[in-house]
Amino acid sequence: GCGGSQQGQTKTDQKMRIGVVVKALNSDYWKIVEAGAKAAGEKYGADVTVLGPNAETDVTGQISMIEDQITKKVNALVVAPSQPSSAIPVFNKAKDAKIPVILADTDAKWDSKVSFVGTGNLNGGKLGGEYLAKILGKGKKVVILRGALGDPTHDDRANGAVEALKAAGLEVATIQPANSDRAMAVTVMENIIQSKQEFEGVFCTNDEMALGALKALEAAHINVPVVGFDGSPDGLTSISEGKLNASVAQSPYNIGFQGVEAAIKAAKGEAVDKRIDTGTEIINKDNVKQKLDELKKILGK
Amino acid sequence: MSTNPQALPADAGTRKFRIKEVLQKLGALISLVVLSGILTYLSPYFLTMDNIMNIARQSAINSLIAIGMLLTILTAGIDLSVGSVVALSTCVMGILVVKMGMSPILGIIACLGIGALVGCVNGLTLTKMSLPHPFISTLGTMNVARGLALILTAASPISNFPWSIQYLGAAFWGPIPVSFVLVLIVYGLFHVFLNYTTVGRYIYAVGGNPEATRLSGINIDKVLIIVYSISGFMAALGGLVLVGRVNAAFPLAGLGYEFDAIAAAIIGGASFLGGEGTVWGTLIGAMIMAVLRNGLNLLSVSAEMQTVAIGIVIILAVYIDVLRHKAAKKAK
Amino acid sequence: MSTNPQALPADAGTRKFRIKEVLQKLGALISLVVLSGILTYLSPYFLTMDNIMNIARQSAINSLIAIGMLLTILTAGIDLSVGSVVALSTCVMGILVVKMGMSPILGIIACLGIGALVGCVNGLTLTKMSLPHPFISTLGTMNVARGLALILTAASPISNFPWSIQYLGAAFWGPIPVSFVLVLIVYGLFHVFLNYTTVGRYIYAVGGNPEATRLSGINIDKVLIIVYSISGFMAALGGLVLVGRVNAAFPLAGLGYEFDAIAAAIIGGASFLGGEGTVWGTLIGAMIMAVLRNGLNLLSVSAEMQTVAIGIVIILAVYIDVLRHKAAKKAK
Amino acid sequence: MDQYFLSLKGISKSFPGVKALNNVDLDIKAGEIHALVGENGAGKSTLIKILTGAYQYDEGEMACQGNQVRFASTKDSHNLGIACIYQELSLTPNMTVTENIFLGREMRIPGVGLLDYRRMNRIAQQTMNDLGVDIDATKLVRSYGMGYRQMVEIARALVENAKLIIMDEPTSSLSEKEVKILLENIHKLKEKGIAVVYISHRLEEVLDVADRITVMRDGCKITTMDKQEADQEKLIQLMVGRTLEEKFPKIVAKKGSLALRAEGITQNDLLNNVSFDLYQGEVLGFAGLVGAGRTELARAIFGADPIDSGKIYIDGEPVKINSPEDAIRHGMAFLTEDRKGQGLVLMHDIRFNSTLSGLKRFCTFGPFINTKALENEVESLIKDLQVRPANSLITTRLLSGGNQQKVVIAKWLCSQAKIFIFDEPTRGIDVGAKVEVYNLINRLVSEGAAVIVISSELPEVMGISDRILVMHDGEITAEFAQSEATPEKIMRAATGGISDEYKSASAAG
Ligand SMILES: Nc1ncnc2c1ncn2[C@@H]1O[C@H](COP(=O)(O)OP(=O)(O)OP(=O)(O)O)[C@@H](O)[C@H]1O
Ligand SMILES: Nc1ncnc2c1ncn2[C@@H]1O[C@H](COP(=O)(O)OP(=O)(O)OP(=O)(O)O)[C@@H](O)[C@H]1O
Ligand SMILES: [Mg+2]
Ligand SMILES: [Mg+2]
Repeated sequence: GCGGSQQGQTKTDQKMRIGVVVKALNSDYWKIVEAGAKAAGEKYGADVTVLGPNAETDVTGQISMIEDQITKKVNALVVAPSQPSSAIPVFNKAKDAKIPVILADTDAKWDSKVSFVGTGNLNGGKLGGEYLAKILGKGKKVVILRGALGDPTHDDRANGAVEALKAAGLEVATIQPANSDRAMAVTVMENIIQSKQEFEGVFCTNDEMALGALKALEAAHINVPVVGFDGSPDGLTSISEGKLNASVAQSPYNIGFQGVEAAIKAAKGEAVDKRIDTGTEIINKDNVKQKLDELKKILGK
Repeated sequence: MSTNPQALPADAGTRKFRIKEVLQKLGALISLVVLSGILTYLSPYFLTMDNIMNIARQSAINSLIAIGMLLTILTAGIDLSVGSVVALSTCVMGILVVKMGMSPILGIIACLGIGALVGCVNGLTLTKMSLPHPFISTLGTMNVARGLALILTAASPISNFPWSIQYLGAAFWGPIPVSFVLVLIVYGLFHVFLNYTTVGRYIYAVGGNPEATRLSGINIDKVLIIVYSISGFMAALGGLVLVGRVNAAFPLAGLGYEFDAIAAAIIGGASFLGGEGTVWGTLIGAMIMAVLRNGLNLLSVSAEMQTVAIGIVIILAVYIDVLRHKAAKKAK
Repeated sequence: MSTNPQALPADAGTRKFRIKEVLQKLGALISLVVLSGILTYLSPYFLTMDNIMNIARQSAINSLIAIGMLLTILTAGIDLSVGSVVALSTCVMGILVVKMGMSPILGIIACLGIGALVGCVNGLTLTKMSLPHPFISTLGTMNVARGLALILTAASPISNFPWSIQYLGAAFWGPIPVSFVLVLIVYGLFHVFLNYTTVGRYIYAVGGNPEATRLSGINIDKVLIIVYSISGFMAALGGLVLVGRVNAAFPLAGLGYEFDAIAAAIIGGASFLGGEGTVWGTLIGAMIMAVLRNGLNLLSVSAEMQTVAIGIVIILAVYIDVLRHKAAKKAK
Repeated sequence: MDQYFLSLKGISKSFPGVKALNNVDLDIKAGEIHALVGENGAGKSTLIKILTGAYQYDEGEMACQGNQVRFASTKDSHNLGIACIYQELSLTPNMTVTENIFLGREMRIPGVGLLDYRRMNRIAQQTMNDLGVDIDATKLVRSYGMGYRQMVEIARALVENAKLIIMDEPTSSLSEKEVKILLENIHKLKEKGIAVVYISHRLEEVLDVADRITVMRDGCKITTMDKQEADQEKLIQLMVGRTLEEKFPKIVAKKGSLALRAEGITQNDLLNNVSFDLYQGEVLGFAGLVGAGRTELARAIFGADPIDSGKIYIDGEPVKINSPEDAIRHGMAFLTEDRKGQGLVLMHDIRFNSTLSGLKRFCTFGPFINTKALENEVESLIKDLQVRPANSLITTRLLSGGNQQKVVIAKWLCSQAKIFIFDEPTRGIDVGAKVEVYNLINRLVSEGAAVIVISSELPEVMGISDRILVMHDGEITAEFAQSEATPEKIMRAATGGISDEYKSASAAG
């Protein structure tokens, strides 16, 4: 708090610059992360730039963005690496340039990171699996729709869910990719229904796919719980209408906000916790109202 | 008259020739039949009424976009922007109708209008700026339209469209999806357009020999602008069906649709060198793509293997057509 | 002999004409200079040694892939599989070297070999199966190679490559990235290959008029197989640099690289109709793409606006070339 | 004033580096047949492209029936009743004959607005029948050879209700019979009061058909004269600025050993059991009507198309020729009749094209091309063949038709073959250059090469061949030594008249 503002005053004309590089800026989730990051920048009087490539799968594009931030000699970096192991060389470059790096949303096995802010997708997937297990019970079968194969975010979410479901004695009927796309999820779900596979629940690694799957299930008059991921505005609305059963929500706003907060601290040379847990929770009909209100406040609309 | 000018038999009219003609027109049909046969054998669920309607519905969006793509391919061009047009046109419609409460009819008009407009821009940049190839102009608008869709929606989807907008993509007449009826009507219209109107024939002429076409006093630029406008329009129509299907417009809609549309046209016998390709071939091409995806899902093929299988089937589908052509030539 | 046969002035030889010739060859150079000028004005970080080396490094992978793509475009073809080849070849190398402990040299050979092999398969399916257009064969292998990469790696990345493998992509000679030196050497070799060897000239001939080329006694199939093998090889080389850059091989590597490579070649003056395009133009095309992305990042342009800007600049870059051509024609 | 349908005054047109037209005046009376002659590159095609609005002139003025006009596109000229057959065939091969004939002026069903294929097909077929060619109007243009395509172009111009029809070398790939029909048709047009501008390098035709003749040279109009004032010598003198000593400078070379033997070449319906021998130092002429299968035979021998049966011997040895590559390896060269579609890579320069087939010869160091040697060779070829402009770095697309033909010839000279097959080698070449080509053929045979010449111009086949084979309907129907050949005999064989005689004779021999 105090020390920070003092240092800020010593270089009044030289505002602190924080570079935030996320996986992409093409979804609600990252937009909320951006909102959080910007809010933190405003609060602490730092200049926060949020960048992200076109798609979460554009690994090299993201690395170039980080490099370009290093070129700009930002005071600290907050990065949500889309392919953690691939980003390590560029992290080392940042370290050489004496730029502290905070990892947000997705962790990487890199010893020199200042901190990891978030909960991790694996844990989120586990939470979703456990929730389904709880409402379905032992021996039931679950269909999983996931994002593009090889996309680490969705690998983690799917793996976490599978782990939890198996641990609770449930079965995974099939895992099919629907590339995080609502329309493709409809098609894939239609075909799964058509193949007369038995299942009592559906887990999707993001809300878009969950809403698509829901659409196909509704059309076939199949009423099974569908659990999504991300707690997106559309997902929450659907939950409040009693359609989507639940969504696993990390706190994107907090990830952005606390990520930048940690970055500012690190840039000032203050100590930062190695691990900042932003919390993950299940949103269902019980708490959806409150979450929707929070979300509206965050998005300020 | 025949859709595929190449397939015109020397003495049409006799019964036997008609069948041959149809076979020649619809070369890809054999691939489709073979593929369906295999899938029927492998999965008991494939050849059910339910599933056929499934496929009809699933192929509708690509079919609509592919017919526009066919026109561009006939002129030896390409339209990479179709996927982005799907996103932009539907997102604008979403904003107008859902967020601003405009009437659904006006929303639909806006959606289709934006599609045609982006297409028109493609045509104009191609012709008036003398860009060397539509790859450039449409790659440009592909990026611009996607960016605009993201900006306008602030990257979040728009749901809860009125039923009148969802109708095309969601409604059924009995067991038959309206979207499939739409596809058949559209394809019928395009058949007439391409074969029985001057502009339709000029499209083939431009692809066959642009210089000769120009010297025949035909305004090539006008033809191209019409072609790209239609392609944009059809992409928006595909978008409209998509909105009905998922009851949402979202800025990432249509990612990669250009590949599916191009593949449909080419599998259906269109040539990148221009001037060759048929309406019905394209429909079959779109069907092959849909049947393939559907079948692999039904068989619960693992996702990785699906990717591999799609690659192999695309090649084989076209190869069967090549073999058929060769056999037909020998038989003569 | 000239790289771009069309651009030759009526009386080459005098000093003045040489400069003109160079300008004509490297039409895209003007776009690059204009773009760099604007960025220098807008961002103090742009024209720094550090950043120039940044751009050199960031453009390296696309440059390597684009030169292979250029060859396919010169033959009026296309290679959609390059992105998947990047993934497959590097993943196999990862498995061999990191997981199975094979020597790095053998790993590199395997990587490049697999690239050439997939390319060769592209060429063979195209020619021996008489597929109508490489769009089909390479769309097929694009899917197959991606699927195989996913299967082989069980969809997870492979890290911790030995330094010898990382060298090309990660090492520096002084301030200069080795990858950029590699690009310059490769481009020099390709310049010689395309202009001073028979096969190189045949590549231009095949694209310009395949029938005339065949009747001139040239084995078109052989030329095409060589072209696609080289394209695959270059994609694998690009992959090798990528592995050095990120110290990892991953099955989703190279997604969408085909668009960037094609755009580089086309911005650099290559024509989809075949027979036209230059080595150095392609390098400049790749530079334009890299400078654009870099500049927009430096200016902290938002992602959506970047998408829009890239779309517009792609069109403008080519348009400037068109205008220059027109002006050159008038001036004569 | 009104006596001129079209009049041009002081027309100039420049292309980068060339002044194609320089202050040209031209008047065309209504209903006259006006011939345009001149060397290759004289500017004839450019002039008529200005007439149709395909090009725009830089200076000058143009009037149609007394009204000042300026054509922005071919549409404008078409609206005034000007139709044109361009020198380089301009058909769309992926469409039917009917569609090509009506391209840009389709007929529609009244009231409905859709295309009226019935009516168009009927008219097209009728026109083709009137022209006496066996063409199915509903077939694709792609399935017909050059001669037929030329007839389709002619039909295209006839179908229109034009007031002026321009024909740029309409007969360059036609044989005697078709030419005759065409000339008859032109006379009919004249009777209907339609003016015709006629461009040809075949001066006999010009003198036969024209009312007035305009001679051009180097982009300038030299003179316009009435037919009565003109004769061949005078025209040649005006065109090339000198007289030609001999139109067919024939030398008889020493006949060597058997160079090529074709035995029973059969291909679908196109070729039926064709056999012949070709000796070193011999020029073997092939005569026949359009569609006789001469081109098919050449392509089959050269490996360009697969054959069903038959054997080929070179220097007495049986050889397998499955591709042009094989043929070239065995020392063959094949100059195709379609220079644009099968001869040239139009976007590339003269140097590129003329060395394409012989490129390996210049590799002195591994696979690398010795550029210096290549340049020298190209320069000397350009000089030998009088290619104009004599700049090896000019894109071949920009050359005049005749000069393009010379580049294709250069390509095969450069390949240093032993057996040459020339399909219509002088197509579109001016009289002066023709003599050069004949001299060249003489040089080849005197150096021991064997040459096949396929030509639709009877005087040419008779003038330069040692032996003449006549084809009809995919078969060889007669063989003549140069001394015994007469136009009548050849025509009779070409229409299938004496095939039986030949068959029994060759069976006996
Ligand atoms: N588009 C063009 N660009 C540049 N030069 C051209 C172009 N068209 C023609 N030329 C040049 O103009 C001159 C006249 O050509 P044109 O085709 O009119 O000759 P021509 O009299 O028809 O010859 P030919 O008898 O060989 O057909 C030639 O030198 C030719 O190279
Ligand atoms: N690509 C083709 N496919 C089918 N038939 C063809 C093809 N090309 C030519 N023909 C037919 O082959 C026969 C021989 O034609 P071709 O043009 O070779 O004769 P030609 O004696 O060389 O006459 P021309 O003077 O027209 O060249 C004709 O009946 C023609 O219609
Ligand atoms: Mg001419
Ligand atoms: Mg012929």
